[in-house]
Amino acid sequence: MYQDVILDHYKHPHGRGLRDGDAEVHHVNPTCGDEITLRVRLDGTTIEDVSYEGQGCSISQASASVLNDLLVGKELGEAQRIQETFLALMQSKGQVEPDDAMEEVLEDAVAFAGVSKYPARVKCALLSWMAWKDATAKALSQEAKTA
Amino acid sequence: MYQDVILDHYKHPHGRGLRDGDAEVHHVNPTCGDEITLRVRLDGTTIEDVSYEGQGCSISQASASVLNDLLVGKELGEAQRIQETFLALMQSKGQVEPDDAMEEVLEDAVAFAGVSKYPARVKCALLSWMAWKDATAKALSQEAKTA
Amino acid sequence: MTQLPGLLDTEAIRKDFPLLDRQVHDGKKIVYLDNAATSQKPRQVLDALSAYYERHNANVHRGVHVLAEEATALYEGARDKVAAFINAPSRDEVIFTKNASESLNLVANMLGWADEPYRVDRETEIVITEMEHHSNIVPWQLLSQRTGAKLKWFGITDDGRLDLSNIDEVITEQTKIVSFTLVSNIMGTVNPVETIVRRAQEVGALVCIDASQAAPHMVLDVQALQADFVAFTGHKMCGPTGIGVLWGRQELLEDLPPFLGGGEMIETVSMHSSTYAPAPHKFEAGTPPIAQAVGLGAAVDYLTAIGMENIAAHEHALTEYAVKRLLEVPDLKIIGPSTAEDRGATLSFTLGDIHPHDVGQVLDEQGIAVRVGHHCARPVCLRYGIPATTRASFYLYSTPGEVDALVEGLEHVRNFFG
Amino acid sequence: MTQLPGLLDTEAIRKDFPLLDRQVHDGKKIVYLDNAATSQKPRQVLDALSAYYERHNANVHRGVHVLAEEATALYEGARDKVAAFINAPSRDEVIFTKNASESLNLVANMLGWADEPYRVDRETEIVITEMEHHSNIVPWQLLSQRTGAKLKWFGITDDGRLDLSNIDEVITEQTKIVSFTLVSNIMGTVNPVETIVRRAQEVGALVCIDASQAAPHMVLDVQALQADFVAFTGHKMCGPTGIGVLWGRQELLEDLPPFLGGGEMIETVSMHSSTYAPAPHKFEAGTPPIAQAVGLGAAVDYLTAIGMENIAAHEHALTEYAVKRLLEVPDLKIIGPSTAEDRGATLSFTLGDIHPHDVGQVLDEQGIAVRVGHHCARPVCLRYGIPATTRASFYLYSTPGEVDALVEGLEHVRNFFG
Ligand SMILES: Cc1ncc(COP(=O)(O)O)c(C=O)c1O
Ligand SMILES: Cc1ncc(COP(=O)(O)O)c(C=O)c1O
Repeated sequence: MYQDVILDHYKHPHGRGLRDGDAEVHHVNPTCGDEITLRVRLDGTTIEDVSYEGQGCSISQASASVLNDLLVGKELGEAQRIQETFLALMQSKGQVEPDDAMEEVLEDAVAFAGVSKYPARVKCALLSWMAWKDATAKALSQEAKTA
Repeated sequence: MYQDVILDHYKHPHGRGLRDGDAEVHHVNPTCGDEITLRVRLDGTTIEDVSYEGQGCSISQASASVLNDLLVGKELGEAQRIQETFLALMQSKGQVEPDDAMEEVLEDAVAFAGVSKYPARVKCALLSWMAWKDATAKALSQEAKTA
Repeated sequence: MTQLPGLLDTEAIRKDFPLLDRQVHDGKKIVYLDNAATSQKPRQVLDALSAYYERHNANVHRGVHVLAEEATALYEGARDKVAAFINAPSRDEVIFTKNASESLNLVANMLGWADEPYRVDRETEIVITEMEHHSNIVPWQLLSQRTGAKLKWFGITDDGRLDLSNIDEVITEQTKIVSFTLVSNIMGTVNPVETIVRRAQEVGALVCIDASQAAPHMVLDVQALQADFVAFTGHKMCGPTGIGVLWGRQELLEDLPPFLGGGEMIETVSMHSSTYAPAPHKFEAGTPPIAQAVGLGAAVDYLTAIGMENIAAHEHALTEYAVKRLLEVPDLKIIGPSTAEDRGATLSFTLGDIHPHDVGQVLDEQGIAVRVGHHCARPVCLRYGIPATTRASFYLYSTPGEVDALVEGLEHVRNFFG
Repeated sequence: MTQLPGLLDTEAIRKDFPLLDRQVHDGKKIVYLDNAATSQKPRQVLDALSAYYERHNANVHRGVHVLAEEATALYEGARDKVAAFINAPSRDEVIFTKNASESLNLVANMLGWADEPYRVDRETEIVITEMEHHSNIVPWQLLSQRTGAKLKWFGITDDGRLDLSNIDEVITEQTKIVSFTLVSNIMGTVNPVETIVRRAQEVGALVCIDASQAAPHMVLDVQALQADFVAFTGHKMCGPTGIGVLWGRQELLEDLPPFLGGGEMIETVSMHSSTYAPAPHKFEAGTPPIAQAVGLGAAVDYLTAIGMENIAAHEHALTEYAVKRLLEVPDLKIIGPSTAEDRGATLSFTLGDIHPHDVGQVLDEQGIAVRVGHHCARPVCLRYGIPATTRASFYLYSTPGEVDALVEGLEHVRNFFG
């Protein structure tokens, strides 16, 4: 489960810290106390930044770092596809062996395949991704209102 | 459990039917629906009659018949001793083998020794005896009042 | 040996049930006809219990160690099995309780503490029937006493059927909940669910079905029943004691308040307030009956492998035979339907004026286990003016030979007290 | 092998527990340190369960057949054993429930529906503590919400003890009930019962003690405790899942109203009203956890044969050793008392800023089963400003070698995330 890639991200998280954003959310995993505060900044339909701060286990921390790597700079449609692919992988109960096509989409995040075998930890891996989805929706609805 | 003596009393109950009395009680065994209505008539401290009517299993019916045999004509003190001996036998869980002394006191009622092994049936055997105790107490307290 | 069409291969099945080899009263092989009280357990269920305790035992949920993950998978796997067994639209609608009685109390208490539109109070009515088990009477009496709601009920006809002639007066616009048994545990009557559900839906009342005597014996499809809640109990369907089930419609389980509070049923707790986990966990406070759920899962597997239709056919054939044979016994009067139509394999009867206690005791001396008394359905005895009945009830391992033994036993009883 | 004075012969004892031979993660023998969550079960208990189901299984009470008499004798015999184990003045004060959570909810609900002088309402106060298991918090929060009574609690000191400095303000003339844990399930703290009981008696409040973490580990004497109610759970004390106990003082059980309604708990039922059986049956609706009670009886026999004083001494020696060894681990901080005095064999800790989930997972990979999280005592985590702890908890079969394995495992965790 603890792939080197995951440990690397945990020890040296990418893009950690809160920076300016269009929307902010705070998510908690009540069963283990993991928390994340996450902000999204959009430039039209491009994700300009995802910044975050939080506390939690290595899996939740590394997952946020990987998310930052994968989504910053992407178009929203593309980002959503990545998020859905990651979600599917995490819900696969260890049944999915990531192939090249998946690796193309998820890059470092394929390292989380092993986590999907541990039901208690899947929520940790998904925490930042759910927060991102929520924050993005918020940012878009604000934009719609002010537009 | 079904000694011939018990079956005889069941089929040919002694003293059954309601006759004049100084006090009447109605007792029910809620777990099986056995019922008895019982009257006591006293002459001073002598039991002149115990009459009864009821429905129930052979054990409860035979027990009432035996009671009538044993107690009618007795002094109250003597009757109480018989009642206590019978109660002790019924609560003995089959551990007591009636000896001559006990047979002297209980006569036919020693046949109920086997019933004491069956917790579900002990209450049936005791129904009329509890009713008698209750009715006697009632008769005595009425007497005390009118005296 | 009597052979009837539709019977199961009981010779093979009986080998699965260790207790059926039990001898009583100096070597008499037991004839176990007390299945409405509780069923015997197949080896497969006992093995599942042992395997759980010997290899996987741990507390469920929230654990990251192997045993906790395995125990959780087994416990939640049992929920999947039960959900499939009753054709539940979602596994999250299956709540594990300790027995059917807790399941029924759970429904009564959810409603007692609910807000509108579910709230039960002095303006509203609760409907049950006269043939309910005490476990489907007392919770509603308590709810009625504690909320002021009026308790009403359907009576019973002379031949042991629900008297629905006044259904429109019994179930009215004031009715909040109708709770009734699918199969009577004393008379075996199978009740007409559809008629009652249709009227309840007309007035917007919820329907709770006590399926304790149905789940072990027939196909139970909660969607086909169209009820809102269905309760049953593990120990009557080859499962362990200590486990019951309440199935409830998802939106109701979401809306209704919790009952027991404690570990497992919460989302987050502070000293000032708590929020609750989604159903089913919201209704499962504390360490659940883990091994018992696993055992019930194994029971459901066992029953499914044999086939609930086949079990129903077996019991129907046996009941037909038993009704015929019992009616040959002089002075025997069946309490309840006296044909095999729309009835389960539970037969209550009186035998002249021989008290059921005596009938049961003398049968017991012959190794035949039946139940005597009011069978936790005292209003039925009151209805028929009898103190008690003798009840013989059959299951998938029962045989025509056991019916014959019962009939012979009853002849002996008659001679004994004759 | 480390040898400490006071240890039990664990080599012999471990042979009784099949699960302790379990291997995980490619042949690693399990080191089971999750005993505060649930204990493993000795062969003697599993044998009692099998024997019950294979030879004596029947529904209890009211039966006249052999099996029903035997099952009733076994079930009621288990009550005798439990009564003796806790030194109850009367066997009729022992109520079987499904777990400790139900026991605690039972007390809360008895009081919620009680008449004066027991009645809990908006004029009255309920007292608990900040170190309670959720199962001793949520039932009182629900009772408080539903009756308007005020919920108050004792705080915790920095070293994991109850802060009783303000006891006279917390427990007042308005207090109707004080409910607290004898031993904390997260910190191991053993609480000063006498001080609390004395104050409660002064103001005439009832006392309910949650002995879930005490009954498995020390002599439990309900008369010495002077409480009114004592709750505990079977699965933590070598018994099966699906069974709990509530002991209550006889006069209270007589006076207080029933909670769950149904079969077995009644005296007589008509459609219009019912009367209730005397305690304990009044509080045991439906078919009880028969096999589970029998299993708990066997567990109590097993523990008694070893001796509760000896078990307590064993765990005390082990705790002393574990505290010493754990404090050698750099960055490890014990949450709760950091000596072995007045504490049980349950040790919670944090390890630098490595999240407990990661600690638990890496320990698991080495075959070491600990629990991580808030252990159903989230207010304690909030109190110390931590999201969770890692908890190792020992029992009569735990060894110094297992303590060593834990310490080595933690070193590995530190290197892994270092
Ligand atoms: C102190 C304490 N109280 C109550 C409980 C609840 O016990 P159960 O989950 O068996 O209901 C537990 C254990 O989970 C506990 O440790
Ligand atoms: C129809 C019916 N409902 C409810 C129950 C109660 O089940 P349990 O005793 O398992 O709670 C029974 C059996 O006892 C029953 O036959």
